[in-house]
Amino acid sequence: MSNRLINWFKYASPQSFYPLAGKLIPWFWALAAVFGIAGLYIGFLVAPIDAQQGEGYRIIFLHVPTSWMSMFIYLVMAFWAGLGLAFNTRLSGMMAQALAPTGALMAFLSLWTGALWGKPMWGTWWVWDARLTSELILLFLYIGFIALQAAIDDPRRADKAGAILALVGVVNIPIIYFSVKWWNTLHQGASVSLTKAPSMAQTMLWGMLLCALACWMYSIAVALMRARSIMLERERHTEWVRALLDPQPAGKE
Amino acid sequence: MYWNSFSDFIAMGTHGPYVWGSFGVMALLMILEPWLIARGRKGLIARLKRQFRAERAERNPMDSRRSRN
Amino acid sequence: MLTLVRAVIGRDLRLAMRRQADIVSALFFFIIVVSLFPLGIGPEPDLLRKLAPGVLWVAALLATMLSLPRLFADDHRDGTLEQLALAPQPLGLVVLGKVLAHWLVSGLPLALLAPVLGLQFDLDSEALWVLTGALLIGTPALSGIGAIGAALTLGVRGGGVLLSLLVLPLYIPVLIFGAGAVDATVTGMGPQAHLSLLGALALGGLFFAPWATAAALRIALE
Amino acid sequence: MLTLVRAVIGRDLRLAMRRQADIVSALFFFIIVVSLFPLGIGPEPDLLRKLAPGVLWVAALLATMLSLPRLFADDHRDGTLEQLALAPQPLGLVVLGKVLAHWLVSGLPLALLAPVLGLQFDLDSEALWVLTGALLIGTPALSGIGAIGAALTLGVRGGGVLLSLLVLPLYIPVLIFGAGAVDATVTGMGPQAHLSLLGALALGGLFFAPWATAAALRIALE
Amino acid sequence: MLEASNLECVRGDRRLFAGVGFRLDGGEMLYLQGRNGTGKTSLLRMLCGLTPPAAGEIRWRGEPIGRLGDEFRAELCYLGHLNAIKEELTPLENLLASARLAEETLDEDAALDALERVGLAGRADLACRYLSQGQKRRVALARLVHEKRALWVLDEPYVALDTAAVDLIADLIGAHLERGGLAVLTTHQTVAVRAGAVRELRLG
Amino acid sequence: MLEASNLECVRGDRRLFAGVGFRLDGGEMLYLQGRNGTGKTSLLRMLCGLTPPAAGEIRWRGEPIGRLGDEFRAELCYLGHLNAIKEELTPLENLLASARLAEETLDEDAALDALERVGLAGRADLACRYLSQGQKRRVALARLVHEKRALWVLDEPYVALDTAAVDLIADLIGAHLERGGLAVLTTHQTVAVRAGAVRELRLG
Ligand code: HEM
Ligand SMILES: Nc1ncnc2c1ncn2[C@@H]1O[C@H](COP(=O)(O)OP(=O)(O)OP(=O)(O)O)[C@@H](O)[C@H]1O
Ligand SMILES: Nc1ncnc2c1ncn2[C@@H]1O[C@H](COP(=O)(O)OP(=O)(O)OP(=O)(O)O)[C@@H](O)[C@H]1O
Ligand SMILES: [Mg+2]
Ligand SMILES: [Mg+2]
Repeated sequence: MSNRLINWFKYASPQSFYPLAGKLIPWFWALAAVFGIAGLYIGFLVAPIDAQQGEGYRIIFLHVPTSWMSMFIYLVMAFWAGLGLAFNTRLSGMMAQALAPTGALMAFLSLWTGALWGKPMWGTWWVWDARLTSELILLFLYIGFIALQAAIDDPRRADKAGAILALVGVVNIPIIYFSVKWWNTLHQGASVSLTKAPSMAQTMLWGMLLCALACWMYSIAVALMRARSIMLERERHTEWVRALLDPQPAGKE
Repeated sequence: MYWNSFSDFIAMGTHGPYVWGSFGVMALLMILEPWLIARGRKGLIARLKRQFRAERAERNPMDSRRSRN
Repeated sequence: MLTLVRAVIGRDLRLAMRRQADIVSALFFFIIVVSLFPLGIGPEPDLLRKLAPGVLWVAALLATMLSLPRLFADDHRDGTLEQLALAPQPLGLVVLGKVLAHWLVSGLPLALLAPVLGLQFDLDSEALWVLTGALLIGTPALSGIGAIGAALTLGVRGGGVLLSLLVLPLYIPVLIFGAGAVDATVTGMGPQAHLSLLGALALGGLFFAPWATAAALRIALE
Repeated sequence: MLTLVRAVIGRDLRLAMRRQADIVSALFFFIIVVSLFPLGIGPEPDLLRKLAPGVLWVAALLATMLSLPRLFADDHRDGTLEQLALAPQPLGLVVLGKVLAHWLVSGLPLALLAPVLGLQFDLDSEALWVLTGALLIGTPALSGIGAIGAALTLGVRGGGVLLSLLVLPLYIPVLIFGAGAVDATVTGMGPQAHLSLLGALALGGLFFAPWATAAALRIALE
Repeated sequence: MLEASNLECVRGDRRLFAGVGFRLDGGEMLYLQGRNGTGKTSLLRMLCGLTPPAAGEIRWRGEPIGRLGDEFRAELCYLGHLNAIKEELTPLENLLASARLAEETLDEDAALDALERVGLAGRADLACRYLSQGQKRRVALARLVHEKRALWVLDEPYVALDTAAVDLIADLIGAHLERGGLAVLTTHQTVAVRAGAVRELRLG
Repeated sequence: MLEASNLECVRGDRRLFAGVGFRLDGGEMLYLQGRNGTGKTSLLRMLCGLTPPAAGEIRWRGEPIGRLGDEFRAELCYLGHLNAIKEELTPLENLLASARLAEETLDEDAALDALERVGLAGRADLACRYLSQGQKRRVALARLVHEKRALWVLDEPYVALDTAAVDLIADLIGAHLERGGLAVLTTHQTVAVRAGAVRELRLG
């Protein structure tokens, strides 16, 4: 057990995490591409038309994964932030900072695809129902987090302040998720369209799951890329960054 | 394969603009984001290398003279 | 411990009295925002009655929020905050005192003024009671949540507007339940459910917010 | 003379860029306030469409107003204002520069963002155009009038809220004509009359406000 | 009593100082010197526990101050660049309020007496906003008159004071040291303090 | 050149001084002394035309300054208690911005040179918020390096500066006086300025 702990702490230092992340990124890209292509193939080319919603329903393959990711990334971000606050590890702040823009992107895409779906389905781009609204709030929370971190120049202070905000904002996630249950709203609850036409459910489900996996892999890859940049920037005074970028004539890479 | 023709596929019933609007924007942003990060990273590395080189040049000719403000 | 909280409240109230303009102005801001709407929207009474709970609550939110930036900024600028952080008592209690004082000079007067403004929108007496009650229960939560935002943006340039960005999303549940309570009364359903949710928010806010705020303040002073 | 105005604008824009958070946050404040109303009022699209012009204009007013206290306060606190008042150029021109810079970072982005928010309220495209136009014409007046208020409340404790008290009543004509222009479009009458009144207000504001403001600043420095 | 070892301070990209250490006992004063920007203020804030040091440790009566927490703060009196007075309140109210927030007992007579000592007798009831720069500083320093806590940390206390007031403050510090207190002080003015032992530490 | 006669200053209920007068010519310095709160700052602000005197008159080259207005201000350089620098901008930007606002020509090289003179060479690109108290004051004083206006009014310029910086500023003032300029100065520190004639005026 102590062995595992040591390993964990080893990779919790930016110095060893940096090359590890570098090695992992291409794999995640590859997985994202594979899942994405498979999911889109099923979703756009194989799955038949939905009897009620027409072809427009194909947006589901984009909308649902981004919606899920936007909530999930927030949880992960808050987790890292809390870890940083509790144990003062350098890596956690960087990870939280790296995740936020991707989360904001996902929240934005969820809103965008949702709006483009809503126009043909409900006849309007936007309604003020609980789920849509709470997703909007989620976007605001992301942006608030990013703005707060950007406004504080000392990275350590920025990390801690951001962490407090992220933890306070976590209460919003259950609200989004359960909003459909708690309030009777226009937005459909889980599985409504799935039970309507069970024959089709299998292909649809598969397409959606694959797309969700693709989004997941994409998010990890992008977050790792961003984290690597942040690491270099923040650790630019340490020896390992210097050795990496400015190898001494005598030594090797 | 579900579709009869390519133009059917593009038209998506009557919902083409909506489907392709969301797909396009999503694809665009998902390409833009890593591209921006990669570009920023390149700039950062170049800047740091320049800085390190400058510091080394400043330090090497007379190592003992190095001082800090 | 209680004496400390009382000392903080006492000092803040005295400062507020010394610049009464503040309290009065927050109230007038409330009044003006509420009165702007009929001007922007037009005078149909039916429409206005529907709007009333929403407009009053939004105005209360904004009025509370406007007074937030100064919750800690003055103490920060003149060095008092350092002294408080160096005092041997837990900073959370000091914050609790400041939050309560803030509520006394912002939330409480708003709640007491609201029924008068509600009359302008033609609300009936039951709705007015519920409105006042909801404001009385909900505004402490606003002060508590606001304190976290104020502490996080302390010393950050452009803090005032950043603050509203951070705090308003967190205020939304209060707004929904608060306006919902009045709405439920108007439409004949009871307001109990909404009011008790509001109460839970307020209690949670008053218990947890001071500690989060204290942590944020220590970070700001580093 | 023009070089002075340009120098002031340049400096203020540079400061604004240095704290970009400010610009972005003012915009988000605008967005959030606009989004709060439907939350408080409920989601009926018909009702919302009627509210849209009023809500958008009130939100624009409030967003502009929030950024006003800092128009001169920073310069005052760190002594720059004394230096400007002692400069050999007319203070009115300096103020004009600051007002224009303020408009560039607050009014202009608001006007450009408004159509997007209008979409959420289901406005049609003509109404959206008029809304944008009205905001473009009206917001300079808001900056000009606001500058007078900011100067009058400078150094006065509790200035922030007092400021809104002074300024909001003066903003009401702008609000009425601005929201009226959009309303007139929605109901089929042309917006021209409203827009030209709005233009007159803006021109008046930009010509006279700087001098009133300069006088108020000199008093504040005494 | 107060011991610092191997302190390091990093600000942004700059390492201000490293390997700074000292030891201070009852009745002794540490006189911190150094050019502008060498990190005196930063060091003082570390000693108070406001900023964590990048490396090194600070101990009070043998215990790290981080662990002591409130116990340490109960013995500490810090006076920074900023005066920590409210411009709306009068000097009297300021003194009383700051005592009450520190949960000390200070009655009105004692407060008035302190104000008289620092030469503000006629100004006790005038809002601090109207005071001159030096008078504001005097209000802040009036806290020291009845201050009994063991460790005083003073950041440029003499700034903006006239010579009479400077002597007065030096006297107050001297008396504090004679009672067995400790003081850490920075200043760019050379002022003689009647003290047992003055240790000097020069940064930069 | 600068003449004041019979000046009176009233603040609230208090008459700070009355019947104050002096005359200052090119190359001369007025050294304003007095205890805290005797009205030195108030007098300086009167001389700049920021506060009108309760009685008496101030003349510049024979004309009342109120009538001269902008003409007088074009020859005046005032430096108050407050530094008049923006915390977000760097020292370099601060210097350039303040020159541009005064419609003076100051190119970047001259500004960098001025900053180097006041010992901020390594800090030209660091936002002023991070500077130490003394460094902020130095940024404010860097304006004086290339300042050619005739009348300098300086309110406690030496506050927060270390001794090296104090000497530097004294040198700058000396050079200004040798060029035939005028200076009015308050300070509680005794600093020797290399000047032709130093007139002293004691308030209170
Ligand atoms: C801007 C508008 C919209 C937003 C912000 C939004 C938000 C969300 C969120 C957050 C989820 C994930 C939560 C969950 O899985 O339970 C979700 C799922 C979903 N949304 Fe939307 N949505 C929007 C518009 C729409 C529209 C117009 C439709 C269809 C008419 C739609 C249909 C769905 C469906 C079918 C799911 C999957 C539910 C499930 O099976 O779990 N959404 N949406
Ligand atoms: N982010 C940063 N990057 C680089 N340098 C910084 C940063 N923040 C602060 N500094 C430097 O740290 C130092 C802080 O010094 P401090 O205020 O402790 O000085 P001091 O010794 O009290 O000076 P003074 O005598 O002027 O009061 C300054 O030199 C400042 O330039
Ligand atoms: N409203 C008022 N009522 C009574 N006295 C006042 C009022 N306003 C200001 N004063 C007094 O006027 C004086 C202002 O002094 P000023 O700032 O000019 O002093 P100074 O000589 O510059 O002092 P320092 O050396 O401390 O800077 C103070 O003594 C202050 O107490
Ligand atoms: Mg210092
Ligand atoms: Mg003075």
